[in-house]
Amino acid sequence: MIQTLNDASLDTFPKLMLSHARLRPDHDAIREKDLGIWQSWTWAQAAGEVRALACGLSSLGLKRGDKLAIIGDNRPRLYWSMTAAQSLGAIPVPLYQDSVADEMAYVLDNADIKIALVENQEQVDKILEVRDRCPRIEHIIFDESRGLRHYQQSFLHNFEKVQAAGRELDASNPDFFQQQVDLSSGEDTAIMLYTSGTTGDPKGVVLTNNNAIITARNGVIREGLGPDEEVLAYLPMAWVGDNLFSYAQSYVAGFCVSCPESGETVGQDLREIGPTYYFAPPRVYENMLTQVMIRMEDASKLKRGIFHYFMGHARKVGVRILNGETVSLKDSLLYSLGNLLIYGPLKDVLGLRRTRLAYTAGEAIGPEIFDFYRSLGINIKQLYGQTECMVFICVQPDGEVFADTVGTPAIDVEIEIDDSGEIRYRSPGVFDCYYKNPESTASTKTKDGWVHTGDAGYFDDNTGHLKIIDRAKDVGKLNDGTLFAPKYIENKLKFFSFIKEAVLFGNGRDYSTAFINIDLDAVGNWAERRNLAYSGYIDLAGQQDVFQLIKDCVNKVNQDLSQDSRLGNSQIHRFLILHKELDADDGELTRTLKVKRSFVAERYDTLVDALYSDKSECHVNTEVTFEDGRTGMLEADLKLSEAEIYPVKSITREVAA
Amino acid sequence: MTFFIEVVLSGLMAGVMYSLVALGFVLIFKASGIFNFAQGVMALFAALTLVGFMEKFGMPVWLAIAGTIGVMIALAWLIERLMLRHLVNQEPIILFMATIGLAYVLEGAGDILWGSDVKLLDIGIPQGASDWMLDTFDIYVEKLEVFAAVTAAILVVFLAVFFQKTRIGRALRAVADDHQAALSVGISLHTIWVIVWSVAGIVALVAGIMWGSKSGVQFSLSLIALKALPVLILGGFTSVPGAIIGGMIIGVGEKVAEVYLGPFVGGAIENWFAYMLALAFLLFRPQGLFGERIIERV
Amino acid sequence: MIYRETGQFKTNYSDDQALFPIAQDRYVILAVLFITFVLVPVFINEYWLNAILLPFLIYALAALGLNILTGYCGQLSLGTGGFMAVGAFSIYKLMVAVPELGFIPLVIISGLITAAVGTLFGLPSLRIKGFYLAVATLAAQFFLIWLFNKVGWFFNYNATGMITSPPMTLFGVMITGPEGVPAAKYLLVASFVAVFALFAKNIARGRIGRNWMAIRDMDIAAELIGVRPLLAKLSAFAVSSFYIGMAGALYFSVWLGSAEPTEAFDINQSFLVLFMIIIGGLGSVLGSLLGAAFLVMMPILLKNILVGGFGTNSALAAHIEIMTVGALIIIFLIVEPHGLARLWRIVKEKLRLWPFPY
Amino acid sequence: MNDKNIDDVILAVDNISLSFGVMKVLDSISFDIKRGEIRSIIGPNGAGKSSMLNVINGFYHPQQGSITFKGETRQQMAPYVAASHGIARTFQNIALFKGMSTLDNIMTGRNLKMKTNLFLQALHIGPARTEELENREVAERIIDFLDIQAIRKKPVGKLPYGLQKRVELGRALAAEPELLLLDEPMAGMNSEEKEDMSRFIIDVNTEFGTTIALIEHDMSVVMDLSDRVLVLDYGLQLADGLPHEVRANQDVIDAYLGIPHE
Repeated sequence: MIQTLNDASLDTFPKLMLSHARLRPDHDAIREKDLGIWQSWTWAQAAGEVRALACGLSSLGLKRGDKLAIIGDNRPRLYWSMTAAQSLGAIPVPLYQDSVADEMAYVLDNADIKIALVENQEQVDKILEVRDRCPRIEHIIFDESRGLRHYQQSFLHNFEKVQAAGRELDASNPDFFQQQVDLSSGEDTAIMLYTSGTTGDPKGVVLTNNNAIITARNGVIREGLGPDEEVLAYLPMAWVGDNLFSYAQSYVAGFCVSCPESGETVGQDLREIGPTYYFAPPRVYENMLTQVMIRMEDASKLKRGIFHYFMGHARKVGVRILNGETVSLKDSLLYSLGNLLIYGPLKDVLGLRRTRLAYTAGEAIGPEIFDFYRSLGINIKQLYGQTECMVFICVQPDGEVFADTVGTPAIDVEIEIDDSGEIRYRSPGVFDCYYKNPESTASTKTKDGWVHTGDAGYFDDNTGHLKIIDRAKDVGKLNDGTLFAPKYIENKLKFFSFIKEAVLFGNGRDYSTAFINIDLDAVGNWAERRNLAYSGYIDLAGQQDVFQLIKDCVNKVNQDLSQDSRLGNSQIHRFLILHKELDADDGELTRTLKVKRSFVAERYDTLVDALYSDKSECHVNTEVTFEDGRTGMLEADLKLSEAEIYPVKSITREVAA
Repeated sequence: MTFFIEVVLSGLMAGVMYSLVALGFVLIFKASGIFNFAQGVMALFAALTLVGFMEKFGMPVWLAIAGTIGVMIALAWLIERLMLRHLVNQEPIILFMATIGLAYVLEGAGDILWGSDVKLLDIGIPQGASDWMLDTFDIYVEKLEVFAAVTAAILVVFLAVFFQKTRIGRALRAVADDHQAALSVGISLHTIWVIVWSVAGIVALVAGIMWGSKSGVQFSLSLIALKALPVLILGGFTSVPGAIIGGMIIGVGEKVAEVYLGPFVGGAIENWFAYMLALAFLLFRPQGLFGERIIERV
Repeated sequence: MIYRETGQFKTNYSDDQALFPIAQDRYVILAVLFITFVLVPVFINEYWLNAILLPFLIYALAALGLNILTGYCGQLSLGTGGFMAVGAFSIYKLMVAVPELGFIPLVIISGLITAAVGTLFGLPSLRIKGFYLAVATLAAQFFLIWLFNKVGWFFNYNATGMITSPPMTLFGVMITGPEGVPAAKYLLVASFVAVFALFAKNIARGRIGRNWMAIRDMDIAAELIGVRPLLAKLSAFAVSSFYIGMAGALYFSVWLGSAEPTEAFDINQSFLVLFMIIIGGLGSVLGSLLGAAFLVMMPILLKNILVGGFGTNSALAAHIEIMTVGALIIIFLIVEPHGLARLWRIVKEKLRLWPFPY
Repeated sequence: MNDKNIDDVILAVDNISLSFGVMKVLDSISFDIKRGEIRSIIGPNGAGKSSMLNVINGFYHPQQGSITFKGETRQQMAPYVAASHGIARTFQNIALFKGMSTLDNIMTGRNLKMKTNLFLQALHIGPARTEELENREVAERIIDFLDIQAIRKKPVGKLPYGLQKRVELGRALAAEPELLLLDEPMAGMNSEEKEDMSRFIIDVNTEFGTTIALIEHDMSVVMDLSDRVLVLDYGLQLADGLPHEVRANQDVIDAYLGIPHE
């Protein structure tokens, strides 16, 4: 039992740290792979480091309410600096270490940073570069002195020196630290996290100790986490997720966090640590899976055979076994054999053998990716969260895990969906405000503490789980009033490896239609295996078999949609395969490769109109930009086609019947 | 005095015998960088085959010899096929080990084919003392040894010509330096190896005949290989003249030591004296008699 | 596949540099030790002892020695037989002269004497390399054997020129000669091998071992970073001969009981041991053991198949045997020139990465 | 580099001549290297650059002239003596210990800093053990410095060229040399790898204050890194001075344009 859990008096991170230092002084608090081994610090040691650093910072003039910028890879010293700042009632502001000087300049200035504590020369140089734009910065503290030997500036300080100064101050005034810690309470600001705003400048989300600690605690209680979890801290410290999983929850539950040696060794380090509690965004899981498949391709025929046989069996029963359902004796025996031969070793090599709980969030995850891990017996679950409430809004309960939902409300979280379909929530985690930005605060957070997520969604009838369908602003309506969530359907399409991009139309129309970009590699591969000759994208896209292949995908999506009473009517009636790949150079995609729907809509208005007519052919003539910057015209005759429409399974009707 | 000359002479003669075997080593080492430990056994095998042909099949000498040469060439071809081409680019020590394995195989094969009993080999090489020498200089010399010396001389001349003049010979020398060069001469490595091993086989046959006629064909014959090794370090692994001169030096040194030193240490020192001699020599000239000095670069 | 390494992380260097950093390996080793020192002694009998176990263990010890010189330090030696003889004759003289010292110390002293002799014959290695050196070591082989043959003092002037080990006991148990107790003999030799295998491993992974390998891999570079060729090579010769000397001592006193130099220690011994390390794997302690096991068992197997199986007459069988051994060696060198140890390493890697190929 | 204080002479080469048989490789060369500087030796192939380094660390023994290192003057010394006096080097063609891992290669570089004897090592106890662990940490600092953690336990034989060069530098650094001889550390590297290597060389020079003698073909690199440049051409001393002086020197230009020698 974790005493720290139900002790309300521990309402700040420094207090939590000190209590661990008392309760489990010799239990590892944090680790870092450095100089070839996992250098470890117990809670007692960590507390000592933090104490020295805090005193040192205050000797540099860091006071209550001041802001401390923290820039660098995940490292114990940087995590300590958060607690050190919090001990003084100052506010840590972690920044993305890979952002360029200009991006940093804005945050450093907007957050009124007084002291910046950074990892190495690289970061120091960035700050020096933009220092004139953030006049409030008084000191820069660096962890690694390498390359900084010849920097003469008096406001540059070596981490050890600061700690040394701190130890002196501490010696001369032993009560200072404790006094400072006692001054803060749950209502005080714990941390400021900047959301990388897709539109406009980033906003500083101000979170109080209560926000962070209560949310973290609820998470710990809900998943039954304990002080002996192993966690690998490898995601940016500036991201709220890392702050929750590698910091807040560690301080609440008292488990140890491990920092990898370097970017290129994360894989190896993951295997060595073998986290029991793991978070990764979908793309990480996706890459891992791709790696697995690629490596297996080079395996001997026999081995590959065994692998695919047992993976097949896992797909059949693995998920059910994980969900605790009963399967036939034969199946469960076969599964345990597979576990011996394939699943076990595979999980071990991936470093996930000990993983009791794995989260993913951020964007939709492909069902087959999701099921791959679950069928191996890794309990990976989706959650829905935001910086504005220290992550947790919804989490999938054990045994009720679906690829296309984000689960049920987390502890103490209230959720409602307004008539526009936007999700709103209220929870102890709800942020205090956006720093120095009252109007955004007001527009996001109501007086009585409800927060607009800006996401559209609804509770699924079958599962009772929340389903996120799209950004609220993108959700429209068909003429018959059904919700039209383009992104949601586009994602469903894109989960097919053959489909690279899809653009849905339908807002204010009678039915929805789709442009589709095939994935040249995947389809090309498929074509070669059928030895279909093709000369390039256009040719391939035009092939009858390919068209049929895509049509099947569309039909599957429709079938899937038909299961859904709300979105059932937005099944894709007509679609076409575009004659060119959507391209950022042509302005069809953003530089981050997101489709610019409106632009595409008007650029190809003839095609759109065609989709809403009964034409089965349409001539198109497009200007394109080639790699070398030249432009040229591209002509093609595109085939348009109806897709299967399935009867919508409607709850209401069933009730009526 | 005459006694001393006798000793020296017989030393020279014995030395020639060593040279004959050493020659085989050098040929192969030159052309393929292989330290062919089986050279001695090849001599035994050749002798056994020869005797076998003559006794079991009652062939005339010349035919038996021709036949044996044929066998040795076939053997060379087999060795290249089954062994060498699979060991290209291996560490020298691996190749060396392989030839020891080869030695075992040949030894076993020889015994199985021709039986392991001691056989007499007489192909009509004159035996006994050379009366002429005895009369004119009052020096005792074995006819056989003279014959051997002459044969060796002829063989060396033949080889020298072969190496200097013929295209293949030049190719072989090229291989010694590096394999690419050999290929540029336009002869495949495999062919070259077959040739070299055949030649080495024939040399082995000659050595076999000499030793066989001298002291019968038996397993111990294969041990003369060990006698030839000091000659090698003395003369250098890659030098034909080195092998000859080295052989002479070893032969003489050994006999002299045997006669004048032996009695004091209990005799039978020829087993190791040659080695000690070569070793002592080596300490002063690490690259051997005819090897040229190596400048190491980094 | 059997390996489960997730979560096996090291928080200090001594764990990270442990002999067997992976838990599963430690279990295997423990099992092996249990079998070696508990099970085998229970079921041991004369035939197994003299035909298989003793030769295997004793040659393993010799192979360890040669591997230190040739495998780790890269100095090819054909003098093993001679050095074993030194060990054998040393212990013979010692057992006669000072039996009261006790058997184990005597074995060690014999090793030390051999080490001295080995170092002496190692001197040429400072001037000459490769096969020149190999041939030079033959000098040791032939000279030493000749010495023990000719100089009566070594075999105490007995007529036959044979040496016969006087009865000796360890903790009151007879361990030499025919009336030696099998289990005792076995345990004694097994312990020697186990202990000195460990020592070899320790040296190999330490500074001296690294210097040896440096000399082997790139002697010039080694010298330029401060490795003294003299010390490195001579130390290799010394340690190597020490092992071989002890092997020789046990070979004569525990296994054979009596020996005649030209028979027991001839050049074929040198080759046999050399084969063991080549087939076992150069520069590998494990390889030395595997190689010894392989070359001790294979001929026995062959003989049993030929004589036992096909009833071939033993003379012919002997010929076929030597032929097959030769052939097998060649085949082996072609198939896996890096030896059994390398094979094992590959298998292990595969198991660690299973189901992935790399 | 101007802010670092280059003071006393650490190595003085006085009138060195070296020849193999008739071939004269170095002809009465004299120059000095000051403590803390980066000293480049340039010149066309066969100019005798590598031979010069080989003389400095005692691998070649010159027929004439003397070398003064840290005040001690001698005509020749055994390589391991040079090493023990604090001269380390890397090689033009990588000379790593192929059979060993990156870590072991670097640990071998620690050889001179390790003392314990055979017996303790065999037992792997006490001093031998602690010595091993302490030096492991030093080696790890170098691995960290050169950013080669990912290949720590890989056998060097299989590593890509650029990394091997890095490991070799690491092995040299492990000896904590006072004078570091680098023989074409960037030969055959792409511009990115050259960039890194230059970075490391500068860091070694500034962080550890190691004096560096550098042979390099890439002029831009030489000009950026060097404090002073010595130019050799067919064993003769063509020029010696600051980078810009050397660049301006007519003989040098001729030599590089391949004007025939009389």
